[in-house]
Amino acid sequence: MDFNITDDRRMLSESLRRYLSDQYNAETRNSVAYVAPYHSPKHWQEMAELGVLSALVKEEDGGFGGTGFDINVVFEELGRALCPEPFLGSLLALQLLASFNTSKDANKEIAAIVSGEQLAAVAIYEPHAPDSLSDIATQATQAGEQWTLTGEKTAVYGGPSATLILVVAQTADGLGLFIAEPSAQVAKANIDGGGTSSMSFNNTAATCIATSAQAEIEKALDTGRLALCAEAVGTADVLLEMTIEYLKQRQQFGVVIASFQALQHRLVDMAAEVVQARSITVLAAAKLDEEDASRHVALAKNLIGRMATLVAEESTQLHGGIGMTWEYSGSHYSKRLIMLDHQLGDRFNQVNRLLKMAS
Amino acid sequence: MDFNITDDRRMLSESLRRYLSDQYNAETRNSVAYVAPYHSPKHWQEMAELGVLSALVKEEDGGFGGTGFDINVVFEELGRALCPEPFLGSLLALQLLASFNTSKDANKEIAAIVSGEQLAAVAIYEPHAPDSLSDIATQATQAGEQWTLTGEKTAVYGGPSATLILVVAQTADGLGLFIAEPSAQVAKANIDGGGTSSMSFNNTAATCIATSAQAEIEKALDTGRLALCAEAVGTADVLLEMTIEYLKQRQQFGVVIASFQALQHRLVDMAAEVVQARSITVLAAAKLDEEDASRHVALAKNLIGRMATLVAEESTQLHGGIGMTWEYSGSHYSKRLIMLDHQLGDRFNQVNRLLKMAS
Amino acid sequence: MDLSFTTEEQAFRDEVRSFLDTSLTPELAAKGAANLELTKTDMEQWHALLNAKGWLAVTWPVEHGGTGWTAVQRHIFEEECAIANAPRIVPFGLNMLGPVLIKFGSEAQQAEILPRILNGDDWWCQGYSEPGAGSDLASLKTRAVRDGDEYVINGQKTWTTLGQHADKIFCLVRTLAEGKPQRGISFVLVDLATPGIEMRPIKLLEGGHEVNEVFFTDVRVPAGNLVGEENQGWTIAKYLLTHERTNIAGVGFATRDMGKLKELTKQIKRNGQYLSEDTLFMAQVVELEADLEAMRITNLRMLQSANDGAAPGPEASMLKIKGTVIRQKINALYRSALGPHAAAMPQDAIAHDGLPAEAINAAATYFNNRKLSIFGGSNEIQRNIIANDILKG
Amino acid sequence: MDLSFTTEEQAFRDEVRSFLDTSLTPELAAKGAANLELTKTDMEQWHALLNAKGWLAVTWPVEHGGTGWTAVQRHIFEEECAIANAPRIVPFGLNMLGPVLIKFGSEAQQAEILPRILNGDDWWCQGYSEPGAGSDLASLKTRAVRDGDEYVINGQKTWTTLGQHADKIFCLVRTLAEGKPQRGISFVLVDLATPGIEMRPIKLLEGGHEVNEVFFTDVRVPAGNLVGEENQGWTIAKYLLTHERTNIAGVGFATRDMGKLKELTKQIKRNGQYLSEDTLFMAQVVELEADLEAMRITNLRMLQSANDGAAPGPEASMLKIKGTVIRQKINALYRSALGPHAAAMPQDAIAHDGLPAEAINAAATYFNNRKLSIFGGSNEIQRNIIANDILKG
Repeated sequence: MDFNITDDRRMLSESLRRYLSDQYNAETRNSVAYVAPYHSPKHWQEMAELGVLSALVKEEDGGFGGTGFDINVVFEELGRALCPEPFLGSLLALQLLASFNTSKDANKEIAAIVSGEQLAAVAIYEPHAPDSLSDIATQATQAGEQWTLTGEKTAVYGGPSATLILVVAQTADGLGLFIAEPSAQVAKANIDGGGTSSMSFNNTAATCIATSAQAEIEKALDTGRLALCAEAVGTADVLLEMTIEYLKQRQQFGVVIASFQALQHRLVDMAAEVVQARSITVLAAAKLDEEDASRHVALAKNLIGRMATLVAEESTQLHGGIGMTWEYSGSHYSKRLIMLDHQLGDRFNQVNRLLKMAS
Repeated sequence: MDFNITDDRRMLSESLRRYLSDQYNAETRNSVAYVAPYHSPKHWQEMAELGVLSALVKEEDGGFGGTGFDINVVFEELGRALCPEPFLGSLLALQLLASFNTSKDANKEIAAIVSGEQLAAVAIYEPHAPDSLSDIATQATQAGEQWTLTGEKTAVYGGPSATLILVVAQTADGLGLFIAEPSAQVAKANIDGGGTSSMSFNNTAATCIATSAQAEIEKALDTGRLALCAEAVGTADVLLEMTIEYLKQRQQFGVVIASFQALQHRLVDMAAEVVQARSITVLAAAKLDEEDASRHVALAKNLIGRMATLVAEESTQLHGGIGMTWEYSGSHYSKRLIMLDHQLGDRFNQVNRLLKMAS
Repeated sequence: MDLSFTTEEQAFRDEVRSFLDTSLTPELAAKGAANLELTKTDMEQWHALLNAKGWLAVTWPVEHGGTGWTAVQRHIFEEECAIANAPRIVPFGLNMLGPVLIKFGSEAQQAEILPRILNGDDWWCQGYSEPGAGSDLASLKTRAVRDGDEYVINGQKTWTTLGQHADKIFCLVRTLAEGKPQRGISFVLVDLATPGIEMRPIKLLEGGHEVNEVFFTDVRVPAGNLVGEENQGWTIAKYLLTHERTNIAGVGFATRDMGKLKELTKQIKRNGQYLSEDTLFMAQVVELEADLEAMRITNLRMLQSANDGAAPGPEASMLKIKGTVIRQKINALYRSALGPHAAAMPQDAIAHDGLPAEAINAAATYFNNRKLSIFGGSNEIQRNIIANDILKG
Repeated sequence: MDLSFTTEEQAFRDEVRSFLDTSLTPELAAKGAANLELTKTDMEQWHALLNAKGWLAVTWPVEHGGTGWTAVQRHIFEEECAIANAPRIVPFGLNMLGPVLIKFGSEAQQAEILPRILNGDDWWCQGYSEPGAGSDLASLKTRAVRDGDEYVINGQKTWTTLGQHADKIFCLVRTLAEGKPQRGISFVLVDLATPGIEMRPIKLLEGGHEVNEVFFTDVRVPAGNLVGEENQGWTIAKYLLTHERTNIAGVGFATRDMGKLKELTKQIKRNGQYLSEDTLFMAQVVELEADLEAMRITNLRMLQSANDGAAPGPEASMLKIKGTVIRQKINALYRSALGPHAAAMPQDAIAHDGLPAEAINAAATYFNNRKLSIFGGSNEIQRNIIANDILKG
């Protein structure tokens, strides 16, 4: 049993933290996070060179990381800095490509993503299938050698800046995986910082990666959920720290408000949940390549959803008005924590998944 | 709009409160509440003479009350005194008899119950149907003029002291209502003070009141749920008061513990829920004879279940060890509040009922 | 005990409904339904419609041009307006300054200012909070120094809601530096056109501009703009806080929002079924409905006490806490229902087939309404007030 | 990062399991499974079995007859014992007095008392709390006055767990009336057979007799029974509180209870289906499972810090809070699952077909375990400790 991270990961974590704090401060963040394509190519390239993307890929697939712990280290730092760059979409794409890494193409594509040359995203969810694979309506049709796709996709994380778009669509064999350019795209920052697309496919020509990819898609989603958990832990940790600092300096009634016991006890309850969130995320990371990964990821994302809501709402309340202003960076941390629960299945979606797994 | 109770009800409420406080103090209560048959005939008779039972019956059925507000007034007082007498079972029986008050028999039986001559209970639930009518397995069989019943009943409130037992059983027409003596009975105080029975019927001869009584049973259950809500309001009100008094006199660290802000705020949250519980109980009482009674009762019993748990657990915690001792009467108040949620469908059962009503 | 309204009250409700039916423009109602930001013109238009009907000053006595309504009538009016998606009455002139002037103002002030509020000649805003004086309002530092026939004001106010539309501001200012901090506060009226005033927007986390900072540098105000006596400001502020908080529970808004939430669950699909069939989600909804129904009655019970002449006590604080928490929970569930289609800021919502128009504002409304438990005396301050009352004696 | 136990630790776990398989009697395991009250003989029997194996004093170093186990080994042992439904080790002699004597006791005290604890010759109980000194332990009033070679003790202790079985009691007593209250406290050993001691049972709300009051009237105790220096008692008490709280999170108990809860949901029927198919109920269960799994890791993380030599800090307080709350919630759900068949007191349970044996104790266990968040430093005190740590500097 060893809860220390390896030297390699510590170095990555430290260099990423230093990079983000030097090069991606709150001002830069806000200027990137809310303006399409919600992505800074310069910073992206620099982080690729730092090895951030290859840390998300296993050695056998051409990276130098790819385990749950690697994902944790990277996303916790991204969360700490509230970094809006499209790492989530890239992670999902890298996972899926690695799952089908028998072809040279996939290998080449992984290398291109890791180097920062290509930017990838995965189109999974749809207007009427916002958090489940069971109702995907986008259809893949084969005519001779040529596949075409027709359907609507939403919640494509990293879509606005992606140069390579993987698409999940129905085939005769189940859910397949394709590469295609959308016929129309709307780019937004609806998860609060970081780009999301909705996309249309209308008899769009597509390259088929696999006609039956359900298990691999589920696996990629679990990996993405773990990444969101780690991101939330980083974000909550910083927000908690900011809240503590604020309570220690803010004076009312002639004393610092940190001296009010009712606020102290609420602060402690927040802190305890952040500790718990970190623990369950570590567990989910450790289990990521095991058979019961999905269960542990669902437990983690559920607890994270509850923690994120508690920490965000309590932090806002304990700050008072200042915690609601755009100018105070803590408000963006709480906003991000709230929106994060909406991604890849919220707290209740995880419960439903767990109940399905148990039955 | 008028939230004042009528003079008649105020008189009843005051005389019942005075009677219970003079004649049914904590010591008496504990000596009755935990020893079979969990009932004091002397006190029962005196309360019948006070008009407590006839207040539960409508004028057209021979009483002088019977509205939701009458039930509220009576059961709130019973709750305040933690009175273990079998009023809940009597209320259910009176309601059911009144529903079938076309025969002279029913009229006579109501009069006998109201006068204290007979003591009635209703056997509804079963080992595998603890809070729903949909799985009642007790069977009623007709041979010639004679009905017989076979099955197991549990959670018969007031069963241990009852002289008249109404039984719900399956007939060809649905759920029917019968009068029968059980072939075997186990008497306990499992709801904490007040008797409950489990009963067996084994080809037991029975008198048929109705072969199709589902709607009337549901209505009686709603009435019983309202009574439990009112009882909980009374119990919680007193427990809150006791908790406030304790915090004001208990000293630690050289000050009364009421001066600790964290405890103050928790006390306020308890108080707010008690206010809300009273409000929703008033609403359910007002709606009891209207079409949407069931919905309002379910909303009330749900909120009451949450309130009761909160007030009981917080009160125990705020008291510390003393709140866990048999000798301190507050502990019986919190115990009763916890067990009350188990009766006639708990918080979650009410949610399920509400979802069924809505769909 | 009788929970129904009297015949007169029911007739009044009908009258309000029919007024709203005929007078509330579809454009305003549509904006309200979608929780869209109202323009200054929108609000002025609504005020004018109400004023024409004589229903604008719901907290004023008849002799000053108000409705003279009972607490119950006000409740009915506010509930019907909320359900009809009518704009809120902007409270600063009508529900805050007006009652203060009627209670503490000179006859001259009443005669000059009250009609201008009714007619919409002046838009008032509030100068109470300061960067260092939020929950602890008495520690405010903005100074007003008497200089001949004038006060000279220096300092800074913040959280001034809709100040960007305002012509005038009423302020709490410090007129005495010594003694208990509550003692040296005065209530002063200031024309925003006076030299030395600068109003700066505060952008909120959901991107909206609703509140402002106001800076005062050597702002000279006629001494006649003082309301009441010098150093009587704290009494006036307390009067406002405890006596004129109409609609503190926001039952009407909560009812409207609950209706929208339930509507939404019939429009959103998850796992191949409508959200209205999702047990876990709907369990949250029905428990919240129970809380709301209870609060409706709690509110009526307290209105009755008010009608019966009881002094408003800690009950108002309890309503503030429950009312704001229930509204915030409804907002949270509405946001949560949208899953990945919720957008933190309206401009980032992605419209698609099956999403109702107001979904665009779901998360922004949630974020904006975090203010409900912070402003008007934070819920922590309310808990202190109630605890004081419970534990006294 | 590696969450699996080392090969040695895994081998140790296997050894514990096989010991439990062979040595834990079915009678004891059955009582544990049903949460039945254990007799004194039950507990002594279990202690003797452990002592024979050399596994009784899990917190003592080897030289005193202890196991010398690491924090991780203790955790594994405790978890396996809980899951196997083994009795708890009665902590007063073994996990409380023992470590105190090893740290502060004289060689004579160690030589005399420690073997008697191991052999079961003495059953110790604890005299800390008093009616007026609960959370505020330093305010204790029981006086010990030196009189020649003896101390004369007068006063009252309370919440003395299992005192009815005990031969001896270790007490915190006041030996100095002046100065800071913490200064004048001493740690003294008392034979319960000494004249002037009366032990009275305290009946708890679920009907059980687990705790007692102890009255001291002119009780004369040899001065040699003082542990450490006079007036060093507070240091000793704090040592006990912060250094020897093994198993504070109770992960093993929680795991066992969670297993029973999930088992129960497959046995109880509601609405024609097993509770395990009830979405609302099972949602509570799985969220609690998430909390428990998280706490399991939190506990291991803190054990590792302890193994690595870090001083126990506010983490122990956090584990106390989360651990007790999670166990209480599991108890609450178990109770709640039984619907109207739950009984506040065991003797009032109504057995029927389909109810497992331990259902009889469901509500009593729930009520009894309300103590978890009260004793050993209430959760409010723990929050104060953590807040102090978080906010310092």
